[in-house]
Amino acid sequence: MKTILTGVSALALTASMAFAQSTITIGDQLEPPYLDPTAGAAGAIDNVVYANIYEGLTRFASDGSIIPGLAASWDISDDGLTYTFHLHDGVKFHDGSDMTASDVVWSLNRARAEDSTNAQKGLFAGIADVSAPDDTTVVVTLDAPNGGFLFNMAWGDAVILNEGDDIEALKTHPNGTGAFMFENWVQGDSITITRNDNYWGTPAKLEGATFKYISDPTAAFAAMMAGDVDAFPVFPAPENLPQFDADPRFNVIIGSTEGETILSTNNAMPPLDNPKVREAVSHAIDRNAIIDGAMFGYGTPIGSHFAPHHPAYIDLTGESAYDPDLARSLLAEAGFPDGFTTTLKLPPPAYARRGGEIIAAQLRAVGIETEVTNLEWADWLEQVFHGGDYGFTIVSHTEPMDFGIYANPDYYFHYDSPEYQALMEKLTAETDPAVRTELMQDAQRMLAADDVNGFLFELAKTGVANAKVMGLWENAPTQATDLTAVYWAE
Amino acid sequence: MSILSISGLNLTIGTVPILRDVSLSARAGEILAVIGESGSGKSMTAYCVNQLLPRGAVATGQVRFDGQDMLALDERALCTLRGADIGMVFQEPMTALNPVQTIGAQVAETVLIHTGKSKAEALRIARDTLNRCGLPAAQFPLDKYPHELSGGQRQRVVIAMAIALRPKLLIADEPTTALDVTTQAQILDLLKGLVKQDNMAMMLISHDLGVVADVADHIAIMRKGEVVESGPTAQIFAEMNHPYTRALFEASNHIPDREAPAVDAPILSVKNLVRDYLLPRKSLFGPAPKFRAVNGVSFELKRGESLGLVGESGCGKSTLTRAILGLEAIQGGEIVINGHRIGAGQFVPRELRRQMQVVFQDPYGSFNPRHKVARLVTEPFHLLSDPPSGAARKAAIDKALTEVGMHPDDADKFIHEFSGGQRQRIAIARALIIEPELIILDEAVSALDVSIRAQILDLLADLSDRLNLSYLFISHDLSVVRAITDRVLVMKSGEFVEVGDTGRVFTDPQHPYTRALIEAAPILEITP
Amino acid sequence: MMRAFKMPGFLIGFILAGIFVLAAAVSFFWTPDAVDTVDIVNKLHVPDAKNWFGTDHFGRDIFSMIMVGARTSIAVAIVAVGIGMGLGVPLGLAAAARKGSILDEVIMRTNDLIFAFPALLIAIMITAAFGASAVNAIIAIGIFNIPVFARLSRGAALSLWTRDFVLAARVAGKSPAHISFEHILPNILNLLIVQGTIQFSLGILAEAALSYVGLGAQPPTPSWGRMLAESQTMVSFAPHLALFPGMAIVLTVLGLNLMGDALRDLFDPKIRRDRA
Amino acid sequence: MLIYILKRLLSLGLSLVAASVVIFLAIEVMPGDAAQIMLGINASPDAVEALRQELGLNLSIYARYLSWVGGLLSGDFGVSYTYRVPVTEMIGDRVWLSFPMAIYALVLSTLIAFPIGIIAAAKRGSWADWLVMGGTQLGVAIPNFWFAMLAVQLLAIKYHWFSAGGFPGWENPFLAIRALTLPAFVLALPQASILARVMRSSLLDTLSEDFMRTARAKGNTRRQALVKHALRNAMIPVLTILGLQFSFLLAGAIIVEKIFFLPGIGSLIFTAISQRDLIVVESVVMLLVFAVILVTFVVDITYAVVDPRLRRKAR
Repeated sequence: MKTILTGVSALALTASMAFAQSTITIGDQLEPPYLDPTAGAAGAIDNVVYANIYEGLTRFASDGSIIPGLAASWDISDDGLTYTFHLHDGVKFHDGSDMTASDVVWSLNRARAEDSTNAQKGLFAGIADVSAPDDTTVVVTLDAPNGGFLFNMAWGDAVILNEGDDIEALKTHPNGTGAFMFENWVQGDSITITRNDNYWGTPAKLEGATFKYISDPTAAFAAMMAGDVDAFPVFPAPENLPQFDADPRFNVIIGSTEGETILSTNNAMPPLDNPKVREAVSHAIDRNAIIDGAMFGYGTPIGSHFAPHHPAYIDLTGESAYDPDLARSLLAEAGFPDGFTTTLKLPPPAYARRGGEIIAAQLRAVGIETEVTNLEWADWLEQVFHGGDYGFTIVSHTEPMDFGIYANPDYYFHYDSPEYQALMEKLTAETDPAVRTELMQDAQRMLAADDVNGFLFELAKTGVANAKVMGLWENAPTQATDLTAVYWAE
Repeated sequence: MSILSISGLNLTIGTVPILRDVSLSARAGEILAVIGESGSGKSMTAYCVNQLLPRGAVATGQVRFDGQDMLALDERALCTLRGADIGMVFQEPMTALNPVQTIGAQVAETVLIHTGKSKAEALRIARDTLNRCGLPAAQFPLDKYPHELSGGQRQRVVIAMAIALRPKLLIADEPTTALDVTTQAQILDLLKGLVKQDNMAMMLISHDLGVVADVADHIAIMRKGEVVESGPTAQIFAEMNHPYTRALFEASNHIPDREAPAVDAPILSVKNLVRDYLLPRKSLFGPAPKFRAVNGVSFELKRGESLGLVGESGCGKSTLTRAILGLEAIQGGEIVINGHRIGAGQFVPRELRRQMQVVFQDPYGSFNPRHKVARLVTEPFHLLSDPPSGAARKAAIDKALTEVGMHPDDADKFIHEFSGGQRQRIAIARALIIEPELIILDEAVSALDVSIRAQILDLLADLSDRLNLSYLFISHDLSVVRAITDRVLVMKSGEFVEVGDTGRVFTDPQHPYTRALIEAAPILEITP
Repeated sequence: MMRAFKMPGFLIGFILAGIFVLAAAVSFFWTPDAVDTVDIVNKLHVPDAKNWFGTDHFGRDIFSMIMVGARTSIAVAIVAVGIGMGLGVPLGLAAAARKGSILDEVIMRTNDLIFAFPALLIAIMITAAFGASAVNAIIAIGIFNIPVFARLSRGAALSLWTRDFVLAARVAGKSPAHISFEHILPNILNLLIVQGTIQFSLGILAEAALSYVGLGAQPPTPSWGRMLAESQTMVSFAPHLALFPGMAIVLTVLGLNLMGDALRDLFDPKIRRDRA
Repeated sequence: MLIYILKRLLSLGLSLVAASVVIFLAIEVMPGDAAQIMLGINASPDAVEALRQELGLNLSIYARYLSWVGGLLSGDFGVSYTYRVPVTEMIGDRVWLSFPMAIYALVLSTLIAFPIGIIAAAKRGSWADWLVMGGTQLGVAIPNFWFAMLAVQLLAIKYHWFSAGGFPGWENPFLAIRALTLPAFVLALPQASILARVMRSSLLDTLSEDFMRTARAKGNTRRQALVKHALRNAMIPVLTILGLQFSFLLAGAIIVEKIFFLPGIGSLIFTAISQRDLIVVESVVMLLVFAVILVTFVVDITYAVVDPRLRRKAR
């Protein structure tokens, strides 16, 4: 018995030592439902596959800029309608088949097809035609000039799949071109990927990685502390970060995300359809208290729907400074001297639940009573996002440059402004970067002036990692856990 | 020579004195009967001998068994005596055996504990002992479980466990009280025989003077923790020095004074009555089998008459009673009450029910403990369409309570404030309150001590004379039936085997079963 | 009833449970501090003279929140027991009165069916289906009290139905329903009180568990279970956040169980006989 | 005996049918749309509709029930709406965590409860009895999630005696057992307390039975009588509780698995409910109910083994 015991523990020891050097365990809160990023928008899919397994024509760099992906370079016609992509040579899918221009044509056509289940069909809406003159050239023709086209092609929803693959099978066994290959998935627990030794580009430094799904923040804390998880790129409990910071075993990585956290307001529901009331609400909110109370200080105040780290950002927080007295008088002006009652429906994340309680208290202070309801994502989607049955809700909009949603009057804010819609059309057609910046700044001002939503803060990327793990993204320009450059120190 | 001698024994449990200065002795080959009513301390005296006393019990004095002072022995020494030298038989054979072990294992256990014999040898001894106790191997193999045996058979197993190692002393604590009269006689015979064969001493504890009269060599009479009189049986019966002994004796032979019944038209007549029960299904499908509890019986009860219904447990007498009371529908025949006919499938209507009332056996279980006496005795008013209220109700309660010898003030008390005898009086008051013509007495005095029983019987006789009541008197106890009834029905297996005037049936029984019953019944017939 | 107070178990239990009932009652008109205002500046204070149990992550006074939380727990548990008793007892009595009938069979089989479902699971499903709220928590907990009381009252009633005093009432022509309420119910009341106390404490535990997983009372209503859930990530640096609500649950449940046990001893004739 | 078993089997079958209807109806009531959740908040409506078609969510309730039950009977639990893998496969992985954990907890609970329950009964009124009664009273009163929180904080994070959660799989049984020890203990504690109390009171009841006096009169010492005669008779109520506890342990696993982030049935049902993966919820609840009904059945049969009186009734 004794020999067996020592034998097993020795085995375990060597196994764990081998593990520690060349593989990594990444913690994440939400498990993806499946692994095809072109069939659903769940950010959790991109957290695993983006840049690791699947690649698109272009891709995001860690600073949010657009860099070449599978396309080594591209030419844009003068009218801005034709994009010619030159693909890398010798790119192979994980199953060994070659990645050619026809795969790109097939992938883009599939995404924009009538029956496509791509969650971001809008990204492909302006494409008139896709063709492949030869194996390494793809020509995309647009209906109208689109300044954001290269940006669109960098999204996880625009990655290139192998033509003819069984789409059903891809959901559980992805077949991409990336530096890592899918290995195993224990649903509800973890996903394992291994290095692709036939990768066309710079090979990954790690031999493999495991994504471990821990939804409970306490469990996440315990798992980090116990060393079961090496890194938690988005750690769910900001209150624990000081402890990690104080511990030399860990690095706390604070960066920016594309997540504008807003008090979404139902612009169609009285009395919130009254701009005065919305203005009162925005002055009733103390952003700093929310960032401090809900996020323990992590987050940047925003005054409109725009990421502060973007060059076109302008700080409009002064427009809606915390001023409860002003809020009360605005309410009185709007005809609600005694305030009113509405609903506040909160999805599961801590920023929403905690922020919601704080906002409820702040609104109560100026006379607005809110009935708080905590919802699961499912109910939130049903009641708030689709049903439009809400007064307020809090949610972080994590898609990059997603201010376009305000141009859709059917979107759950029910913000219907012809001026804003015209502005967006102009922006889409514009390709000159300087003019685009100006237009984007106009958009920010317009949203702030209309007080469409209560603009709270830009979600911080609060990551924790073992102090020896190097090369993780600091910021999150898109939802991704790019492991291609990650390695263990010494 | 005395195997057991107790002298100056005192016992307290907590702070309550149970026994005072008890002295007794028992000799080999002889039976010492200890007699007393409930609470007299007779059982505790027995438990002092083998030291199986309840928690908190402290015994002082002397208990000498076979030369040893039992009170001074430690637990280990006591364990070697118990079962080997002192056997014990208990009152309740239904619960005295471990339900999950076979009878063979339980008898053999006595042997295994005290001897170094092998299991096979122990089982052989168990077999022999069971044979001696009247449980032959053919019908009663060792692997039977207790629940497969009747009460009398189980008591034989208990006896076998007690005598397997031929102890010097056998303590039998009310060994026959829970048994039918015919079984009782057989068990007493068995015990008596075993005492002689093995030259044991036996301490027989009983509340019934009649039971022990035939078998006991010595008698000790206890009352309130003291021995009031003791001596050889014949001498006790001849002298009866102590007034309590005399009272006990008289009470158990008590015949109340009754006037001759005014024979009249029948108040109740039953013709070919049939009662069936459904039994649990034997197969998954198909009809459930039936058990015929009452099989076509007929009788008449005349106004002012007292009719006895005698039979052993399971003979169908309770079922018959329930049918007459209208609690269950009958399957055949008819019941005629005061000229109203009730046939199969019909229930007895309200107007007829009020002419009959019932008194049950258990004075403790027949009252809702949450209600006061006034509410309890007026319950039958529910049968009246216009029940008295206010002063009239009060008057009715007073009258009923006074009739049964209680005080009107008792109406405001709860039932737990009364003794068993008093409760039975209240039960009779409840039956009387709507002035019925017929009272069914279902073992109404069986649970009472003899002295109390005599008082209740007097009360019943007096009431029937004054109020011209008719009684249907149901009992397993022949002496009671003989004392108070004019005619008697003997029931066996759902049928009447003999019907006749009480005097005639007892002196000249026709049916063999009646004869067996009467012979088995312990009757004190020693004249003072 | 006064005899109960002579039993140490009952006395301790009564004091423990009493403290929390009192706290709940007092909280209706007074708490040391408001529980629905947020004061981020004063968050996570350790216990001191001003905030006896410290403050939580929103700067609210934990002592006050426990007082108001007692209200939630007690209200949920009482109503849930009420549902269980109100429906379970009549069903059990009816089943006993008609023993062996179709009604009896249906009632008892339904009970068995409910028992076959792990209780917490169903509570989670109910609240998932109808939304998380105190009312739905009450219903979920209440449903599981029904078979408990139905079984208990049926069993106790069955043994009472064989008693002579019930027979006497039948001879007096009373209907089964009449007998059930006049004779059976008062005599099983003791049992119901004992079981009620125990179900009450189980109700408090269940409410805490549901609130803990976020399916109980919704904010801003304070609830012990939710206080624990919210404090979870902070236990490592602010243990008082988890300590006090947890203790509140343990002590209340302990108090009720002690009372229940003492009452059972008091009412159980078997044990009483031992004492006599 | 055979008819007894057949009867029990028949009622087992009826219970399962009734349970399946109840579960199906209860779950169909749940609001939320699996297709929408799968595609996320920015998905286009026609994409959602396409997926609904694909998942068969557009069929009538009646048709869905029949196809679900039909599948159950043939061992095919359907395909998870969210994960697109067979439910059987998902459950299959997790059963190997949840059931061993429940059994581990049951064993722990029994190992703790039997000795202390027996000692408390045998030494009634002694300090040991008081200690057991007080301790178990506390054990019942402590909410297991609170206990788990404190235990993780102290034993896992501070002292590293146990793992704070997670499950390494059964490849290395020692690590697996180590990972399950704390959760199983947390699960077992209240159950052990209840069991010990039942054991004690059942033994006390049995000790006051007449046949115990008979056993003592035969010359058994107190201890012999307890071991040879009381224990087996006292087991019947204990068995009942043990059977009931299995269902508590399975349900309790929902919370414990959440705290210790164990990939078991409990955490599966939690995520499935929040994802509206109805087919998984239905199947898992059905499985749990089936397990409970089956355990009840086994307990019923065990009664007959323990108690010969039931054997006769059975016949």
